[in-house]
Amino acid sequence: MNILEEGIGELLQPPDIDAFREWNRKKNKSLTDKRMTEAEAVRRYIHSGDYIGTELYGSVRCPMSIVNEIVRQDIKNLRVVGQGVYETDILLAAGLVKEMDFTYIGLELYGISHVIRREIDSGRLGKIVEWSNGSLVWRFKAAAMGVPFIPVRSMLGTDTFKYSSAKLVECPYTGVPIALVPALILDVGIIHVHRADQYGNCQIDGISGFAYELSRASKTLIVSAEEIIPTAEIRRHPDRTIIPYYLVDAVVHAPYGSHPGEMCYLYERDEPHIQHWAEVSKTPEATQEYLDTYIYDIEDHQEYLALIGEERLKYLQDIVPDRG
Amino acid sequence: MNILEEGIGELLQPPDIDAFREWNRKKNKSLTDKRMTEAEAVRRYIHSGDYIGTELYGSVRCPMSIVNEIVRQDIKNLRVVGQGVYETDILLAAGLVKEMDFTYIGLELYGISHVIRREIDSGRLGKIVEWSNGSLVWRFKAAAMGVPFIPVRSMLGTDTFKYSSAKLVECPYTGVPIALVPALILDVGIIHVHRADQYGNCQIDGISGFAYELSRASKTLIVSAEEIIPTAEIRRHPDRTIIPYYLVDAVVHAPYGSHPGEMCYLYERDEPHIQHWAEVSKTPEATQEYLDTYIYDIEDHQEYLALIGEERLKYLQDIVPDRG
Amino acid sequence: MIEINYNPNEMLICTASRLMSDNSTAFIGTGIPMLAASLAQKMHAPNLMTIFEFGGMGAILDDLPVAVGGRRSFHKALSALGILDVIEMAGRGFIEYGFLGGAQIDPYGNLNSTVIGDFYKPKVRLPGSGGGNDVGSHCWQTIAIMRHDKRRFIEKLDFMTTPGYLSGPGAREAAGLPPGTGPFRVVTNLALLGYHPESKRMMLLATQPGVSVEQVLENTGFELLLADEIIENPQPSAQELRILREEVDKEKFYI
Amino acid sequence: MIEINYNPNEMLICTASRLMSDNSTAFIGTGIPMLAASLAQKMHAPNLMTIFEFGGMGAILDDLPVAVGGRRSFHKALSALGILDVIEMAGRGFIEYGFLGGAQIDPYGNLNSTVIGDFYKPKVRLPGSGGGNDVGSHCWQTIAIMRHDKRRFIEKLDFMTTPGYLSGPGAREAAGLPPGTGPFRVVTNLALLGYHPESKRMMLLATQPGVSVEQVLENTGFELLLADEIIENPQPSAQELRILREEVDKEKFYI
Repeated sequence: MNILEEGIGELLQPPDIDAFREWNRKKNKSLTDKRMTEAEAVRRYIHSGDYIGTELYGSVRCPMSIVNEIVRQDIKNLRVVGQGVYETDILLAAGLVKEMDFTYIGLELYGISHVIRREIDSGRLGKIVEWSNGSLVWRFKAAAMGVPFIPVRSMLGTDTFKYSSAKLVECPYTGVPIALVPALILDVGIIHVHRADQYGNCQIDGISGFAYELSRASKTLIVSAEEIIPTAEIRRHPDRTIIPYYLVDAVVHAPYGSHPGEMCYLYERDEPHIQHWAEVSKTPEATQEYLDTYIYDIEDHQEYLALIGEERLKYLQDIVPDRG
Repeated sequence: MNILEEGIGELLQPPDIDAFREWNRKKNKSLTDKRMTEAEAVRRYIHSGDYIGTELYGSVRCPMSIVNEIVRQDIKNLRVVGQGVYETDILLAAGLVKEMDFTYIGLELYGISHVIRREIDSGRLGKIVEWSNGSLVWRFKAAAMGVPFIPVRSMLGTDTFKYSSAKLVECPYTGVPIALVPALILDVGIIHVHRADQYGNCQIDGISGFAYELSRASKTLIVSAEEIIPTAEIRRHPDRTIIPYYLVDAVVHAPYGSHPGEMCYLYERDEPHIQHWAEVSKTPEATQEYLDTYIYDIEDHQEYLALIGEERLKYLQDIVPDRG
Repeated sequence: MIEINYNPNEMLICTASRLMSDNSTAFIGTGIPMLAASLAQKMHAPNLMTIFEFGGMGAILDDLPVAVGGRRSFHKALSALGILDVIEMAGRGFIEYGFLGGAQIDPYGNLNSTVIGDFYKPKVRLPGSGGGNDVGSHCWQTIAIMRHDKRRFIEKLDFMTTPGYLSGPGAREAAGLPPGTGPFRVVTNLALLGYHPESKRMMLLATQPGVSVEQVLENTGFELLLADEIIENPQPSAQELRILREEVDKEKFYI
Repeated sequence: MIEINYNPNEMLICTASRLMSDNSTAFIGTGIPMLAASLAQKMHAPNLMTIFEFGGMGAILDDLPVAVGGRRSFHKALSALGILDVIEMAGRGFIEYGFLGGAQIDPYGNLNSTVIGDFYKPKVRLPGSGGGNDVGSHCWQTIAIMRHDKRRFIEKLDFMTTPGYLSGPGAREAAGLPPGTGPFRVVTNLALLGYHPESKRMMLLATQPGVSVEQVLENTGFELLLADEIIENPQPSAQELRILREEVDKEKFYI
C-alpha cells in the first residue's frame, strides 16, 4: 500500500489481530459465575504496564469503583486510552499513567485538567499520541471487526494527524487521499453498566457511548454493574444484551458505581462533588488530601458509599426526572 | 495504494461518498408526517433501473407488502443487492431484476431458487457479481461510515473474490494481504419493522440483521411497520430507535407485512405458504398463476390479507410461544 | 445386541452432533447443523453456544430452527443483535466451529455452493456463499456436512466459494486468511473424514456403520488418504434416536 | 428605547442561538452551544435537531445539558445510540452545523484545543480534540464560539487540532476532506465573523452592540477582512434574556 504520509506518533499498542484472535480463542466460553469484588477483579486482571481503557462519556456511566480500586492497589506504569474526564484525572493524579493515546482529558464545563500538566512536567506521563474521538472509536471498531486498520476521513490535514500514528493513502476506488488508523486492542477494558447477570451478559439504558466497540476491542473485560439480574431475565430480552458474557472476565456488583458521575434513569451527577474535585485538583496538596479521603483511607466501595452518605445518594436518585 | 490483485466483477454501484453526502445534505430533516400507502411509496420512490435492497434475514421481517407492490407496478430493470429468500425470488419471478450483487438466493430448507436459473437463461438477469454476507454488510457499513471502502478478511483466496469487485492490498501496518471492499450505496432500501412513528423513527424487536447498516447505506428508505406508534412513545425509549426519522422517506402501515415470513414475537412463518411457493416456482406456468393470485389480481395489501384470511393470520399469531 | 433401525440421514446428524462439544462456540448453518446442534444440547452439550448468522447467540433450541434468522434461532438466547456482531465475533477469533454445507468439495476441503458448470452459463445456479465464505475464512475449525458421492467429492471445483486449505499447506496464510484456521472434519452419510496434518489433504478417519472403506473410496472423486487406523463410527444410540425423532424434529421438517 | 442590561456572555449566547435554524441538524459541544441550542428551541427553532456526541439525537432540552453524554443530552430524544452512530451520521453528510470551541483560531478558521507552546513541553496542556476534529472534518458548516482577544485570534496556531480551511482555498479538498465543508461563522463577545468566499480568510460581518470595528481589529492578532457592509447585531431581546435566565440556565451553571 502506497503511503503518502505518516503520523510521527508512536504506535503504543500494535494492531496484532492474529495474536488477539489466539487470545480470544483461549477465553472461557462456558457459563461461569464471574462475580467478584473490585479488589479481586483488579488484582487478578490489571497489572503494571497494562494498556487500559475506561468506557464512559463525560462524567456518565464511569466505572469509578474500579478506577478507585486501581488507585488503591497502586498499579503503576499504566498505558491509557484517553477519552476521559474525572476518572482519568484520578488515575493521573495518583501518578499511575505512563503513556496515553489521547483525545480529550478535561473536566467538561469546569475546563482543563490541572493534574495532567503536573504529570507531564514531572516526566511520569512520558508519551502522548494524538487522536480524535471518532478516530478512537473507529480504532476500537477495527479491532472489533478483526482487521488491522480502518479508513477514516478525520484528522486529515491537521497536526492531530501529524502527532498520531495514522497513515495517509490514496483510496484505490476514488483516488482521494484518506487516513488509515490502526486497530486498537486493549489489554483491559473497564465498563460500568446498568445490569449484568453473573456470567457477564450486560444491559445498558440510554446512550451507549463507546460500550459496544470498546468491549469488543478488549482482551480482558471488567464489568461493574448497578444491579445483578438473573440470566432468565437476560434470555427474555436478548436484544438488550449489548455486551455478551463471552467478552467478560469479571462482574463486580457496584451500586452507585459511577458516583460522582451520573447513571441515566437511576441517579444524577453529584455536581458539588465534581466541582470540589475541579477545585482541589489545582494543587498537589489538596489533590493528595482528596485521594486520601476518598480512596487511600477507604477499604472498598461500600465504605466509599458510606462516606458519601445515604442521604446524599438518596437525593441523587430522587432528582431523576421522569422519562417523559 | 498498491493493488496486488483485483476481482473481475463489475462495480454495479460506485462508492461515490461525496455524492452520497450531497444527497443526504438535501434530505428533509424536519419532523414531517411520512405515512403513505404502499402504492404511493413505490410510485414516488422506486423507478426503473434503481439499485435497491430489501432488508431481511431468511423469511423473517421481509418487507413483503412493498415487494408485492413493486411487482404490481411492474418496475423493471432493477438492480438488486441479493441476500434474499422468498422476496427476491418474487422479484426475479416477475422478471424485474437486471443485475445483482449476489451473496445468497435460495429457499432455505427448501433448497435452491428455481426462478433464478430461468432468469439467467432468459438473459434478463444479465450481470451477477459475487460477495459473501459478511462482505455485503461491511460494504453497507463503509457507506454508513461515509468512507469509500473497508478492509475485510473474507473472500481471500477464493473465486468469490475473483468474481467480486474487491481489491487485494498489503496491510500497511502488518504487511499481510487483506481485501478491500467498496462502500455500497443503495438508491432505495426497504425495511419492515415492528413499530414506527409517523416521522419514521423505528423500533425492531429481536435480532436486527442488516437493519442498522442497510438503513444508513440507503439514499432513499421505505419503511413498513406492523404498528404506528405515537412519537411520545419513541421519546420515552430513544435507545430502541435503531432507525431514526431522518433516514426515512416513507412510512407504510403494514400489519402482517412480512407474511408469509415471520415477525418475531408477533406471528410465525406460514410454512405451507412458503412450501407452496417452493413447489409452484418450479414451472413458469404455476409461477405465473401464483403471481396472478397473490399479487397482480389483488388491489393492495389489505386485499392480500383478506385473501390469506383472518383465521389463518390469527393462527399464525396464536402459535407464537412465550418469551421464556 | 439389539438391532436399531435408522436412516443414513439420522446417522449423519448423530455424527455431526457428537462433534459439538459442550461450552464451545459453534456457527450453525441451515439444515443438518441445526438438527445436530439441537441434539447435542439435549444429549451431551447443554451449554453448546450456538451462533446463528443474523444475530442469535446462545439460544436454547427448544424448537428446531428452520431459518438462520427465525425466532427459534434466538429463543431464550443470551444475545440477539445483528449480522455484523456475528461476523465480527468470528473475525476476532471467538467462534471455534463452523458448520457448513456445499454442493462440491475438493481434497483440500474447499467448497462450492455457487454454480455447477460455467459461471456465466451455469448448468445449475446454486444459492451462493451467503455466510459460507465468512465462516470458512474466520472460524477456527470448519466442519463440512455433505452427501457422499463422486459428483460432490471432486478433484477440481467448478467454483471455489468457500476457502478450505486452498491449494495446500501454507496457502491460507499466504492468501491473508487468519493463521491456524481451516477445515477440520467432513461428515457424510458414508464416513467421517479429516485432513492430513502436513499435506492438508482429505483423509478417511472412520466409516459409518456398515459402510466399507472401499465404498467410501468408490464414492470419492479424488485420491483419499487413509488414517493409520480407520474405525467404524458407533451406531446412533436408542437415546439419540428417540431425542432426535421425538424432541428435536418433532414437527418432521427434516426426518 | 428601553435600556436592557445584559452581559457579554449573554450577548454571545444570543448571537450563537440566532444562527441555529429550525429543522436543521446541529452538533452541540459542551458549554455555550448547549445554552444557545436550548434558547433556540425555546425561541425560534422548536425542531432544532440537536446532536450530542455520545449518541443523543433530537432531545428536548427541558433541562440544560451540562455534559455531552449526560441524560439531559438525550432527554425525550428521538434516538440514543452510541458515539459511532453520531460520528457516522456526520460522515455521511447529515449534520449541517457543528458548533465548536477552541483556545486559538487562525485566519482560515483552523482551531487549536491541544497545547499552548511546544507539543512536548507545553505551557498549557489543553483538553485535546475530543470530537472537535471529527466535527470540523465532517459537518457541512462549522461555527466557532470564542472569546475575542489577540492571544486567541492569531496568525499561526501552536497546534492545529481541528481543520478550518487549512492553508486556504482548495486545501481541504486536497487533504481529502469532504468537498463543500468548512468554517462558516465565528461568534465572539465582540463580533460575528465569516469567511471570504474566494480567499477563505476570516472576515468581519457584524459587531456586537456597542463594539466598534476598531475594537474588533485591535483584539485580532491577524489581518481581518471587512465585509462591504458591517452591521451591528441587535441586542438581546427582553424575551431572549428572560428565557435564557429563567428557563435555559435556571440552575445558573453558566450565567
